[in-house]
Order: sequence, then C-alpha cells, then structure tokens
Amino acid sequence: MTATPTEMMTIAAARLLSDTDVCFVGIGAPSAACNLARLTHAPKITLIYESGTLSTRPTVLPLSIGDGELCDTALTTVAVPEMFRYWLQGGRITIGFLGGAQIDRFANLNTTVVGPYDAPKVRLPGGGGAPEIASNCGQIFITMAMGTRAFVEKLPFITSFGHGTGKGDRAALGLTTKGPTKIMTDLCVLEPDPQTAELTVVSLHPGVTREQVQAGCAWPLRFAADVTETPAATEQELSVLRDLHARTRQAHGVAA
Amino acid sequence: MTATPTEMMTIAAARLLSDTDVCFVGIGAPSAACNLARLTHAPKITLIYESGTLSTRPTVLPLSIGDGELCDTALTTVAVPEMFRYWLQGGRITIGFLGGAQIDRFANLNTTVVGPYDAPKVRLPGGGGAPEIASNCGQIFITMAMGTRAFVEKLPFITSFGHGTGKGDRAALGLTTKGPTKIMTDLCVLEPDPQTAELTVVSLHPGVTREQVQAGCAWPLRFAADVTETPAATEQELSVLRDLHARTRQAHGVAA
Amino acid sequence: MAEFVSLAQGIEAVVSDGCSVAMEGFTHLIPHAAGHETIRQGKRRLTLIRMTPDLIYDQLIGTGCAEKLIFSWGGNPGVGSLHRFRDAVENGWPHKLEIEEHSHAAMANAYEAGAANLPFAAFRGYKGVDLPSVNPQIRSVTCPYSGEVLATVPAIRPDAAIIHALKADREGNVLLEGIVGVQKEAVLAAKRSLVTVEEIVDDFGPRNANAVILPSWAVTAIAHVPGGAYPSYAHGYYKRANDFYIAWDKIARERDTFLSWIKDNVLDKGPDVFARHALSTREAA
Amino acid sequence: MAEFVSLAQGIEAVVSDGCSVAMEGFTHLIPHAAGHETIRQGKRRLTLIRMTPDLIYDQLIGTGCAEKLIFSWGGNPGVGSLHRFRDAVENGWPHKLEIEEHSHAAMANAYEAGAANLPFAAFRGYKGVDLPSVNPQIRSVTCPYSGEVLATVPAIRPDAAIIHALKADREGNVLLEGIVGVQKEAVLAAKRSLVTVEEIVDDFGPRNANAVILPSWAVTAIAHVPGGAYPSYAHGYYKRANDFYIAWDKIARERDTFLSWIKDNVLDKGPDVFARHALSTREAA
Repeated sequence: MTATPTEMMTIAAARLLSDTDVCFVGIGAPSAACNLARLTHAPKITLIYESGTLSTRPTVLPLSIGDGELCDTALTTVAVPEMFRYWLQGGRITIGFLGGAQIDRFANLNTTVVGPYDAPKVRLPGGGGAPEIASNCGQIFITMAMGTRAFVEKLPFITSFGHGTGKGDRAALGLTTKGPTKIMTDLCVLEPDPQTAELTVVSLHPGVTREQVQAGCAWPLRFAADVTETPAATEQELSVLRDLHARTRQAHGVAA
Repeated sequence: MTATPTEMMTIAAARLLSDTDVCFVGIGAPSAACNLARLTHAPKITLIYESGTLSTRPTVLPLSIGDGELCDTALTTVAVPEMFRYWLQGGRITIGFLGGAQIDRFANLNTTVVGPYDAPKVRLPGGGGAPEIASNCGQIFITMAMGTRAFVEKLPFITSFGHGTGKGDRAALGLTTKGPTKIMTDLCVLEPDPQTAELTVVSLHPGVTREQVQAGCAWPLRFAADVTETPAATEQELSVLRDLHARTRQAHGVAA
Repeated sequence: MAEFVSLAQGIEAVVSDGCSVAMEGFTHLIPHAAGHETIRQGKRRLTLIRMTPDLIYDQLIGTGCAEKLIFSWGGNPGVGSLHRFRDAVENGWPHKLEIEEHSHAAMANAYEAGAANLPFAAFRGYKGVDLPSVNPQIRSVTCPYSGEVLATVPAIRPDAAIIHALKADREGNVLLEGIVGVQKEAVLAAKRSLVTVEEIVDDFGPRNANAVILPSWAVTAIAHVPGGAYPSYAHGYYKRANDFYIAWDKIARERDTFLSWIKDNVLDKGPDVFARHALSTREAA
Repeated sequence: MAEFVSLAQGIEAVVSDGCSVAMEGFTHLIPHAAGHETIRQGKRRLTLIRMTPDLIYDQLIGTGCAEKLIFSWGGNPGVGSLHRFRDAVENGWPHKLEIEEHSHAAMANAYEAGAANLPFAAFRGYKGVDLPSVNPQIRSVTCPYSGEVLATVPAIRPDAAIIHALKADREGNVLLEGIVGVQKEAVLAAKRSLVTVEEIVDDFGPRNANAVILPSWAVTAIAHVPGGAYPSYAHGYYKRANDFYIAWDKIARERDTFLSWIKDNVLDKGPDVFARHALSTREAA
C-alpha cells in the first residue's frame, strides 16, 4: 500500500501527537489525524471539538463539528461559552489544529475574504474559532494542501495570527503561546525557521521533489539545511486510517 | 389559635407573595414566608436559593441555603456563578428577601460590623449575596424583629443599599429597581413613604400599640395617616405554618 | 410563564419586521422549521444573529428577510460555501446585506454577557488580526489591576431568540441535552423567545440534578414542532441529514434553483412537513 | 493527568506555607477532611479563600494556619457567628488576620474569571454600599459601548484549590452533582488542585450528556476520603450534620474548648475517622 498525498498529510500530523496532548480539533484532516493518533500510538490523547465535547472518542469521523457521535462518546459536553472561556482561553489546550484558504510565509492564515473586505471577490466563511485558537493553544499545527493560490506571497486579510512579519512579533503582542510550529501539507512538512520564523521545508514526503513543492508555493521557498524524507506511511498507519474512513463512509452514507 | 409575633411577621410576608413571583429566598423567616405562601395561596410561586436551586419546592424548611432537600425538589440546580450572573444580575428575580443585624430609617442594612471596620466591636458575617440582591431584584422585602439595637439612627456600615438618604438616591446611582418596599417586623409592617422614602408604619399587628412599636426603634417613627391593623393570622395560615415547622423539626431533629 | 402556541403564532408573537433575531443551535438543534415559518410570514429588514449562519440563514438571506447579519462563521459545515450568503455579500442579491463579523470566542462571550445582563464582554482575543480594523464594534478595555488590554464585544441582546429543544413539560419548562451550544444564553439574553420542541411531556421525570433546563418563566412561547430541527438533528430523536447538507450546495448555487426549492418546500408547505423527518429517522438515531 | 494519592500526600503536594488556598463547597461538599489534614501538617501563613468561611475556616483560623482571609460571608449557617474568625478579627487571636472582603456576586465572578484565565471580572454591583471604601481591590471599569461604569473584582487565581466530590473514575476524572457551587471554577482557576472523593469507580456509567465533570487532565491529585465532607454532606451519600453545626457554636466560643476539640478530633486523629460519618448516615441520605 502507498499513501495518497492527503493520507500522507494526515499521517504526518498524527505522528506528532502523544498521549499527553489535549487537542482542539477541527473537521477534516485534523480530525482524521487526531483520531488516527488515538487509534494507533496515542490511545490516551484528549480530543476536544469546539461544539463543547470534552475528551471525545468517536468511532467514526464526524462530518460536522457537532455530530451526535462526538457527544455520545465524550466524557462530558459543555456549553459553547464555557468551551471558549474555561477551556480554550483557560489555556488548557496544548495543540490547536488550523487550516485555511490561504497561508503566508509566516504562517498567518486567511479564511475571511479574497479581495477587499467591503467588496470581496470571494467571501470565505470567516474566522470562526480560529483567531483565538491561534493565540490561546500551546502550539498550532496547520494542515493544508499546497498550491499557489493557497500558499501566497501576501494575504488579503489576516484571519488568524501566525508569526506576523517574523520572529518576535508574537512576543511583541504579548502572546506567550508558540503559534504555528508545524505545517503538514500533501507534499512536505514545514517549520518556522528558529531564527526568522519563516516557513522552511524540513522534510519531503516520499517521492516528492523540491521542484514540486516550490511549484505549490507562490513565494520562493526556503529549505532547511538538512531536509529529510518523511518516513513512508506504515502498513498499520494506512490500514487504520483507511478503516476509519471506511467506517465513516458506512456510518454517514457519504465521503468523509 | 393566636400567632406569635414571629409567626405574624412570617405570615404578613407570605401574604404579599403571588403565583407570578420569582423569589430569591434567604434562610429563616424569608424561607418560612415563601414556603407558607407556596403551601397556601401561591402554589405556583417560584423559589430560588442562592446555592443554585431553581424553582425548588421543599417539603420541609432548609436549615442552610444549600440543603440537599432544596436540590432534590428543584427544577434544576445551576452553578453559583451562573446563579449570580444569569439569574440575579440577569434581572429575572421579582422579589428578594433580606434581613440584617441593623436597619436605618431609609431601609439601608448593616450585616458587616459594629464599630470601626478595621477594629470592630462586633464582626458580623458580612454581606454575602445581599449587596447585589438589594440592587438587582425587582423589589426587596425585609423581615426583621424590632429592637433599638436593630432599628438604629445611624448605621456604622452600609452593607446593602435601601433608599440611601431618601427618595431619589437609588435613581441617582443608576438603580432601576425599586429597593425595599415592605418591611415586615414582629410588631408591624412598614413601607417607605412615597414622598420621602422614610420608613413609615402602615399597619400594626393585632394587639400591638404605637408605643410598643416606637419602643423597638431608635429613631422617632413616622406613622402613616391611615395606620391599619394587620389582619389576624387565619386558622389555615397558622396551621400550615406550624405543620411546616413541625415537619422541619422532625426531619432535621433540630429547631428550624 | 411560557405560553403554548402554534409555530405560526409563535413567529408572529416574537418576530416583527426590523427586529433583531438570534436563531441558535450549534450544529445540533438548529430551529429550521422556525426559519421556514419566518420566510412564509415574509418578515423583512431583520438583523439576523447567529454564530454559524448555516443553511437556515442562507435561506432567510436568499429570500430577502435579512438586512444585517451578525456572525462568526458563514459556511456549509463540511461542505463549503453558503451560496446565498455569498451572493448577498458579493453581488448584493436579493439586496445588500450589512455584516458585522466576529470570532466564535467573541460571539460566545457576547451571548454570555447578554444572558448576564452586562453591556459588554472582555476576552483575550483578536491579537494581531485584521478583523478589528473592519469591525468598529471590536474595542478594548484595560484591566484595572494588571493594566492588560483585553478585547471587548458588545453584549448580544436580541429582540427575539428562537431555539429548538428536546422537550417541554406541561408547565412550559424546556429541557436541553447533548451539544447545548449557546441556546440557553441566547434565550436569556433576548427580550422574548420562542422554543420549538420535539416533544411535550407531562413531567421530565428522573433526571440529573444539574440538567440544562430553561424554566417556564424565562421563556415566552413554546411550539410543538416534531422534526423541527431537520436537516440538523435532535439528540436521541433523529440524526443529522448530512446528505441534505451536501444537496444544499447544488440547490443554493443558482438563484432560480434556490427560489424554486423555497417555493416547493417552504412557501407551499407548513410546519407539519417536518414531522416526517422525525419519524423517518427516529429508529436510526 | 490526576494522580491518586493519600490525603496526607495530597495536602503536602498542593499546600505549602505562605500559599493561597481555596477550599470550596457551597454548603454541600465542603472538604472538611482536607482542612483537618492541613491543620495536622501545621501549615502556616496561608491566604485562605472561600465565599463562606464556615466551620472549616474557623478551624484553620483558630489553629493559626491563616495569615489572610478572602471571603464574602463569614458565619455559621443558620446558627450564628464563627467565633474563631471573630476572635481573630476582633482580638487578634491567635494572631492578627488580614481580611479582604467581597460580596458573593463578586467572589462568584472572580472565580469564574479565574477559570476563564481573565485578570478581572466586571459586574453590576456595590452600588451605594460601604465595602468599596474599605477594600481597595474593588475598582471599576467603563463599558466601551454604553459608558456605564461597572464594578470590578480581581480574578481569583489561587495557588491551590481543594474540593470534595462524589466520585472519581480510574482515569482520574471527577464527577460533581447537586449543588455544585463554585468548585469547578475554583479548580480551573487554581495552579494546582486536590480533590477528595467519596468513591472511586471503574467508570461513571450511563450519565447525563452534560454531567458536571472535571477531566483528569484538569486536576492535580485525587484522594479517596469517604465521609470527607462531614459535617457538610455528599448528595446521595450522607446528610448534613446539622447537629454538629449547632454544637460547634459552643465548642468554638471559648479558646480552650476549641483547642481541646482540635487536639482530640484533629491532631490526634487521621483522615480515616471521616469514614464512619459516611457509613453511619448513608442509609438516611
């Protein structure tokens, strides 16, 4: 079995998670990654969805942030104001997952508009929980497929703050959390450079070239001194992930 | 059967309550009055205790603000921050009951200290819920036994605000609630004068004289133009109240 | 005390032209039947308030009921865009839609402040982002102890809140359970409220001492509308109709397919059509 | 993840000389056994925080553990005074006690703000009263929208929170039920926490979807102390010992009867003595 690029993105994200993590999970790749981790090497990982479900253990992936499955398998479910006040703002989440329509080289994200805010070319859904997930979680993992319309030189709108214009900007705003530390894409893994906070390719997924990665990014990408190859998906990772998706399809009657 | 002065105080308070009232109840006479009303003419009255019990219907009187009986018979029980934020500050309580160690002629109350705050002669329990009950409930009923150490010329400390130094003081502070509208004592009922807000005797309990009432008050008391006699306790009022106290004694093994 | 009414009476009683309405439900218990009734009654110039506008507001916006939208995330969850919302914002169809945009944290805090009768809420948010530059309602306050500057949001105090709940009892108390979202706060923050329910029971029976219940005297009106959350869901009654959420993408993409769907499924129908959703999926729930 | 410990280990782990401690429980679930253990370990210079100091703090104050008290109502509920508290404030025995006094509304808001990681809370309170003139921590903030001036209180962020709860499961999750007070907020507001429980169960089993639960990763330590709330109560386990509350008035009135009671019932005993309170009254609960 060989992983598809999307599977590789999910698996790379799952590997970063451990039993002691408390994750604020979004729908899609983050949800798949977190549950893959839970079903493989991190059975005790704590998953939280913004709908209020604490320590949830879904057997199939939810299609929405508030599926009944999340509530049924949760330790308990709290009201949404409590979720944002006591749990997210309370500083009790170690890892927040984010994605977006667009990202820049300092891992700032846009999910609000393309074009001017008052007369947008494309009106995107907006920030939702993202602005405060980005500032209140211990660190942020981002999952996004590459492409030059997604990895852009300049964002038309900053919906959630990554590293601003470079290292030190978070601290200058009084943020004590780490912000984005890992960006998992379908082609590679990037990390902010320790000196500049600019996103830097640290590993290429099996079979992916530097040229392919650059072709998916509108700014000239930096590569780490020692770019490695992302370890290939194991048989176990792939089969657990595919089983999870199959169970999900069966449960929902639709693709997850 | 003839009511004791304390019973008369409780009964006079109970008569003021109706099915549509939502009462914030304190322990002692207020609790007895509210439950007497509920067991006689106001079966649908809503009782709330600051421990978080909403719409509670105890069969015996609680000895503390947080007895299990209150929770067992409540519609539901909320956390204390919610009680003070959504329910009391939310403006959802029509009547708050207060008492105190001392009251002045404008129905301000002291339950904090006798003597200087920093070197008190007597340290009283303090305000508890009273300061915000006094400002956030639609109106306040006060139950207190008379006596010259309780009905004083000047309070050493204002724990909860009644009518300040007279009519208009509440409005000047931005308070839109009525404040104390009825003071039920063991001897009489007082109301703030419509023009001055000074407490004025409006009815004397059966057999009580003006002299007896004045003897229980350190300032020269005003009497309304048409002081009436508080209607005597009915057989039903007295028997329901005494049954309630008897059930309470039996349940708790102590006096209530 | 809450009054028991028909859905049509309930919408008439709580929603008037030009008023502000919060129809809440966080994925779970979205009051779709109430949204349809609002469209049928042709309400206009509404300020619609909701964290996640979702299909219910896509329909209200597309039928011209809304003048303004206060929101924090406007998408079709797990599917993509809300096309009617986008058409209104991008092209002004059927007319221009004013928007006031916040984050989830801000909206959740704003409902909480509304329920608590406070004029605003302070929270740690919006650091380094662009939303405050386009929303003048995002302001700040300085902590009188630490000097820290916190973001603020005005309390949400809607004229009307509309929610869907599991059960009401005969006294008009309302039981919520599962993903309870911001519904309790929305009702407590509003001047008047309508609750549609799956079921009216004599008594809630044995329950957790801390069950999430709105007492009768905190609710204006209750309408019995089984299935009234469809295509959203009611925990223990019926499941979320994920296929409809997917189908909506196609229905709402073009104005004419949208309008013909509204005619066939909203204007020409009544609240009773929701009952079949409750029945058809009850066993699967 | 919460660690399972003995009560003695738990107090050693979370309470140190000079730290601030909130032992909460609103009439229900007051952690009396933990208070006794704190006395036995001879902790000193504590800042004690609690809405209703109650007997538990009367004992800690009378044995000289406390340097400062932050509170909102200091009485023996339904009985009268807390004599040891009064003796400390009125006469400085066993030494002077600094007090920081608030109202219940302020304290409840301050715990809530602490749990939410905010530096302060704003609320509608203290209008026209004298407490702000003697407590410099009562300040104000102006609403950036309405201009209204609201009272503020600093968030409570204790070094340690100690509560008593009904059950913990094997993973260290903690279940509260009934009158839940401010206990959840106190634990979430604190740097570290100790929860004493009536019972440790394999699994909480079927429960309300919105049960009040503190997850294991939000709790520092759990000690199994059946009866540990006595003379307060644990809903469904044993009732409040009203007779002891009444008896306390006499015990605590004089210094020597108090000290001899402490010696006989606290210093010369261990946490195991609480178990009999659970057993003896279980059937009556």
